Amino acid sequence: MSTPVVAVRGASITFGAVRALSGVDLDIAAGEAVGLVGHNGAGKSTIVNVINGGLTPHSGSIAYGGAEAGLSGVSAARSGGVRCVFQELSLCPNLSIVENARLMHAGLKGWGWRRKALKLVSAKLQEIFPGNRIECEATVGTLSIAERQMVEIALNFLTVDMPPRLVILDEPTSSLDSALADQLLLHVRRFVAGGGSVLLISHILGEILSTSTRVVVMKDGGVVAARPVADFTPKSLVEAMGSVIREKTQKGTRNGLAAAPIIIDLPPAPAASHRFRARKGEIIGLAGLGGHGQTDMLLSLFRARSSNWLPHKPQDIAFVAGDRALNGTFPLWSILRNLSIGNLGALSRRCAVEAAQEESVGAEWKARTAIRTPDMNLPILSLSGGNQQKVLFARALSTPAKIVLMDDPMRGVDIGTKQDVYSIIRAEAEAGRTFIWYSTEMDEICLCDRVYVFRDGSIVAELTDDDINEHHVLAASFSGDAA
Amino acid sequence: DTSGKKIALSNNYAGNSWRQAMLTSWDKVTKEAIAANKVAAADAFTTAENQATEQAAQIQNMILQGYDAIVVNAASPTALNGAVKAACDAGIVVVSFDGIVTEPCAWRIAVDFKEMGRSQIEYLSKRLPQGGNLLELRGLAGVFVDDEISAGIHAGVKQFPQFKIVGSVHGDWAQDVAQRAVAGVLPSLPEVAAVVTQGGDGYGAAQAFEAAKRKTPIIVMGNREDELQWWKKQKDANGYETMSVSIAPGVSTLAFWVAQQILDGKDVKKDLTVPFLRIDQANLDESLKTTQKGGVANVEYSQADAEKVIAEAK
Amino acid sequence: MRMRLSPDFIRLIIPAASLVILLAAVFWLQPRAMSYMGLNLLFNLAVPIALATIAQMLIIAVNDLDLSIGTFVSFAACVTAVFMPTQPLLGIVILAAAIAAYALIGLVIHIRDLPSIVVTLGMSFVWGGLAVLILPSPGGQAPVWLRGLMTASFPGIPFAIVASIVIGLVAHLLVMKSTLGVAIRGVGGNARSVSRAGWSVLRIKVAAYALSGLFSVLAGMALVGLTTSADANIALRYTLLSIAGVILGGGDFVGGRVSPLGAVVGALTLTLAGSFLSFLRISPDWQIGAQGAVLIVVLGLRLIFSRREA
Amino acid sequence: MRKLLNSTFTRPWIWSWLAALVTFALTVVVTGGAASFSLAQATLTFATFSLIVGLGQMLVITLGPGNVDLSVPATITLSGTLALKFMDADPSLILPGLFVAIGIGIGVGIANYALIKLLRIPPIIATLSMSFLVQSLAIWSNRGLRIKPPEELSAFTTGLVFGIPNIAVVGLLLSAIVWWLLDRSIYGRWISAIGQSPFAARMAGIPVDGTRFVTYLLCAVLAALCGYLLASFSGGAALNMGAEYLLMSIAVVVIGGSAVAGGNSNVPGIWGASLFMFLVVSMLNTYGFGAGIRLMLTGLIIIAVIIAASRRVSTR
Ligand SMILES: Nc1ncnc2c1ncn2[C@@H]1O[C@H](COP(=O)(O)OP(=O)(O)OP(=O)(O)O)[C@@H](O)[C@H]1O
Ligand SMILES: Nc1ncnc2c1ncn2[C@@H]1O[C@H](COP(=O)(O)OP(=O)(O)OP(=O)(O)O)[C@@H](O)[C@H]1O
Ligand SMILES: [Mg+2]
Ligand SMILES: [Mg+2]
Repeated sequence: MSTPVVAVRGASITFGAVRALSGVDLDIAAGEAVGLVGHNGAGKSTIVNVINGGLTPHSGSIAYGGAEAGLSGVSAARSGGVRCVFQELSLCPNLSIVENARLMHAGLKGWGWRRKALKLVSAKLQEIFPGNRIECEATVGTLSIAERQMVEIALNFLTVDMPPRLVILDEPTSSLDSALADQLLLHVRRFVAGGGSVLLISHILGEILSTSTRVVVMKDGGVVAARPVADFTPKSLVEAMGSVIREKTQKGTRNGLAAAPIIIDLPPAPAASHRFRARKGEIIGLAGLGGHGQTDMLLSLFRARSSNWLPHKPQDIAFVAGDRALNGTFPLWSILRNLSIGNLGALSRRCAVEAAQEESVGAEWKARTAIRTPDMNLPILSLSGGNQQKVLFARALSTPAKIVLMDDPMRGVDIGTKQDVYSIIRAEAEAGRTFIWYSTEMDEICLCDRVYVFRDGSIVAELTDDDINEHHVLAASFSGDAA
Repeated sequence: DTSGKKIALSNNYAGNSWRQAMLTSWDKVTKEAIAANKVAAADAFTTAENQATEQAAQIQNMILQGYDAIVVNAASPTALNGAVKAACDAGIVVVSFDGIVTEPCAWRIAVDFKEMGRSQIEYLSKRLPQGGNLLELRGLAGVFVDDEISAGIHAGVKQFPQFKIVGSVHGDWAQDVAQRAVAGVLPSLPEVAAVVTQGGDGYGAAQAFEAAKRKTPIIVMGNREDELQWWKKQKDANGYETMSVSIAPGVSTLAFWVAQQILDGKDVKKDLTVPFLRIDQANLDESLKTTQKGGVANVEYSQADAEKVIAEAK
Repeated sequence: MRMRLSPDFIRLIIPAASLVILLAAVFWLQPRAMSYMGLNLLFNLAVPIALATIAQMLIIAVNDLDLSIGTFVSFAACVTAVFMPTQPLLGIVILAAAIAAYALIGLVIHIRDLPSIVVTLGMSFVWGGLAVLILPSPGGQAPVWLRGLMTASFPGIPFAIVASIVIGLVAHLLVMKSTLGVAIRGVGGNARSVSRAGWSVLRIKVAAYALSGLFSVLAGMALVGLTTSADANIALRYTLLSIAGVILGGGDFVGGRVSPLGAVVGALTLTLAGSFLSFLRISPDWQIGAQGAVLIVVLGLRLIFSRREA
Repeated sequence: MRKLLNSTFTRPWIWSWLAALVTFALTVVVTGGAASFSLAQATLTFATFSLIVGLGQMLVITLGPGNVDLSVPATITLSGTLALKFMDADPSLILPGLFVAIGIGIGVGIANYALIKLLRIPPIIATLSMSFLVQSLAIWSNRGLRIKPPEELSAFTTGLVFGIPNIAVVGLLLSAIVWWLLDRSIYGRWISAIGQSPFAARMAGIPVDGTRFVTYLLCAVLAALCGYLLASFSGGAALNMGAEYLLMSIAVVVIGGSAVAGGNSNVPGIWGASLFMFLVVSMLNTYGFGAGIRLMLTGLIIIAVIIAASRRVSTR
């Protein structure tokens, strides 16, 4: 076998008290698609940062196959042909797609680089995501999250003066709907067949098993298994990750829902035929392709029911953000403060926050959602992406809100935790809370009592009970009528 | 005959009582002049902030507005020269006063600021023949008036070497800034025999001395009513003696009449001087009577005064 | 499908519309302004402001804010007026050193991760002090060539307009078209991704500060060319004017969203607003307030065009 | 012990206090120990005025990038002018006069936020425009005439209790209130959250507009209060009495260690910075430097303090 594209030897990294990586070895050869899985906080993004040159391991070494000698850090990785799509979006929102391409590819220079970049990027976008309607002169900030993710992926697969040798995809599908995700995975397979390598990180095991040639499982900062994909079944993969697979949460028929009082009732949008209704204790799914108005609907529901001027008590509605960095976390604060901000009213007496009460509520939710941290007073940014998401979850559930809006909240949450959260949601719904849940994952849509399918900003179908399945949802999102 | 002529006042600062008095005097005197059909218009303009660049733009606008004469109290003696030159080139008479401009085509009604500084020391030399320590209270750094008065004070100290300046602070011509600056240095100063000022900051200095429980020195005042009041109170209580000197805000009206005379075709020398307004122990009570409460001691000028000043300069 | 105007277009249309409206108002109040000389008198003092606004915009583009531009322009003006006519070489050396100092400030701010507001606030004292040291009382003189340049007359178009267009275009090429410009705005938009792409954010920031220093120096020189001399406080107001110009021109304080053409138009608008008021002949008591009112109205105009955000 | 020391030195406010102490010591070296008491008194007095406006400015700055209130100087002037004009040296009107001042603060705060919210003008420009209007109002209302404060009020503002200036006691009281607001109350959490991400704050259920409105209101009221006290202290209002406090109010906030990017602020730092800003000028005056050198040194010292303060904080 030729020299690996990248070879990590005994890499260790600690952040204060957290040991994020402990002596990890990882080789990636040309023509290999390595699937990397592990629970939230296992160290996946950290190893990505090490390979990408952004983090220098405190001990251990890293070598790139084709890199020029004498370079280090990011430039060594880049000259070795390593490209990386990060877990959190990392384009410059104020620049156009073409300008982002210029920043990412030093080779795009000289007169006419704009035209050259335009041609390259739109070709690549069409290649990976055929049929997309992204304009390459558009400013990135005007794109939806899914579109940004698509652009970032395309930019990383771009060949300017050197083809990429290893493309790292850190949860690339988390904000793509399933159709786009399939297109991406197809491209990954093509790319790998052509001799490139990919490091794919995902919490959706189907993607890992269908796309990778080899699977590496991480747990608590170390590699616990690394075998060809054929050696794994979904069950054994989950077991390797350390989670015990549970019974798939069953919907079960819930009696009496039809009689529960209606608490939201919105007239249909001008072009649509369906009213939006929500009953007490119901779990309502918002489905459809990404970016077709589900998030807008959640935002307007929230805005209509919460005041921007007066503190409202008791709080009636809560929101769980999907786009953490944009509308979720408060980066300067500790985990605890990020959690308690949603429900300060209940934690305080005479407008003053009671520290002891805050602590105890924090501890309770740390346990309930299994937030992996030694100390709730650490900064929120010290948490891995998935664990930050759990904090947002806990923030909403710890309020007495009767309606909880969820904007694709399970993005990047590992399977074990997902199962926990699903059962919490069920229990809370039984107790009378209403959940309105936008999700890009079909499994989650199937957990709902009722589903509205969105297309072009309005509701085009309503599904109930046994009608809720992948087939119907897809049919409605493409053709606009429920089968 | 100037009854059809329009005169504009270009002012760069309205943020203190002196400038307010200046504007009020202008308003009063020019209104009468318009009523008497001496000129057609006499508009006053003030910039939003005390900046030469803004005033230059203001003067350029006046050129466009077709004024026949522009009377300016300039933010800087030199920074307006470009705009003033443009005005002269457009055939406009430019008369500067208080803050004068150096552009040769303009007229200047100057106050001898140097002498204003020097005379303070001269006065002190009579009061304190044996000399003593002085605290100098300056204005805004980098401004022409500040430099001139300070130069005069230093010249005075050279002339009367029994005085020694032991401290010098900038009060930015603002009461509270002066008070703060004096309070800050006072602890480090030896016995101070007198405070020389640039006008209007005396009351602040007096308060700082009082707050620090130091013996009140001879503080040269600047014709503000509150200063004069304080002085009078001290005088009545313990015979406190000092003097007060400043330029009269009404000098704007003199400039107005001079501009009118030039428009009338009179031959006027480019450089005129006005005396500063000085108040002494003897005329304190009288001055207080004529000074508006909270205002500044003032003199307004008539056409005849202007003719006299012009004739004297010949 | 709702209409999608490009954000860059919206950014420019608002200041441009304000400028046109104000200009129409000025012409209506004072038809004499509608002439070659009139336009020159209306706009020539906007030239240094436009340069200072570009300087501020470069700093804002990297998410910083420069509170020292006013004193720095004053300092540059003092150096120009004092040294340029007699010892041009020394003058150039001092100005070059000042630009280097600006670059150094950028360096320190980035390396120590300092808030730019505080550092530049401190620097504003330093520049002010240096200006007072060089020119304790107003004076100095514009070099002949500079005076000649600033009062040059072109056939047909007033100099002030030509200069503004040139400044706008040069800045546009530099900031919107060049690679360095892309990198500078990229740092404002997402510094982390720029550094992940293998760029040195440090170098980009230093370049932005140095360029800003250069434009400020040009502003100081242009100012001296117009006023024929300098004083230590001559341009203090440029700090706020330049910030207002950038915002008026459609820039944002954070996120690297700036528009050089808009900034120049913003500077012209601000200058014109002052003239508009003198033509209105408001009572002196309210002239200051009216400046505020005009600012409010002009900025309020943005609302009409940018209803989409929310 | 070491740990304690370490944790003290990571406090953002420690540096402004250190700087204040060092400048104090350097000044006293020249003046001799005897003067230190009166210097301390003067420092406390004058620092309090910067402190009071600084507290308000800090709340606004905490709201995040771009939030700053430039109308502070004009508000100081207007409230000083109108309150003194209203009282017209009549001691029975001292309290109503205070209410007049506070009322002016409320008015300016409402107007500021109306511009920011209704016309969506960026706060810096909105408050700047407003300051022009307010300043005009001050000029128009009494044309810069100096009216004396009531005797009793003037005596109170210049007086001492147990050797401590009354003004400083008022400042202490106000800073205790602001400290409680920031550190203990829900409101403090809210402004900090808004400062970090207004959108996230909105989605966490915080009444963002209400909170921002109250903050601008508080800032204007504190400025108005400062104007009332300052005018009474210095024997009358002047049209330029607020000018000093534009840069000063921002400087004390940032030197005091509050994050300019918003979201993080602290009260002790403002005290340290206010003391320091007064002492620096006194020190340089005491050493007898010329204006140019003095300005330069002031700037360099500010930068030095900031650099020193930055060393430890950024280890996260
Ligand atoms: N900057 C940081 N400071 C402190 N701790 C950190 C930092 N970055 C990561 N960590 C910690 O390192 C561990 C590994 O984090 P990492 O982001 O690699 O997890 P991950 O496997 O990518 O998880 P996820 O699936 O949730 O994205 C976590 O415990 C996290 O809390
Ligand atoms: N800030 C300033 N900028 C420029 N010139 C000023 C300023 N303040 C005062 N002057 C000018 O300085 C000279 C002396 O003014 P003076 O000091 O007597 O006014 P003032 O003391 O500031 O008034 P007040 O005591 O009411 O505040 C006058 O020519 C005045 O116009
Ligand atoms: Mg991760
Ligand atoms: Mg004064």
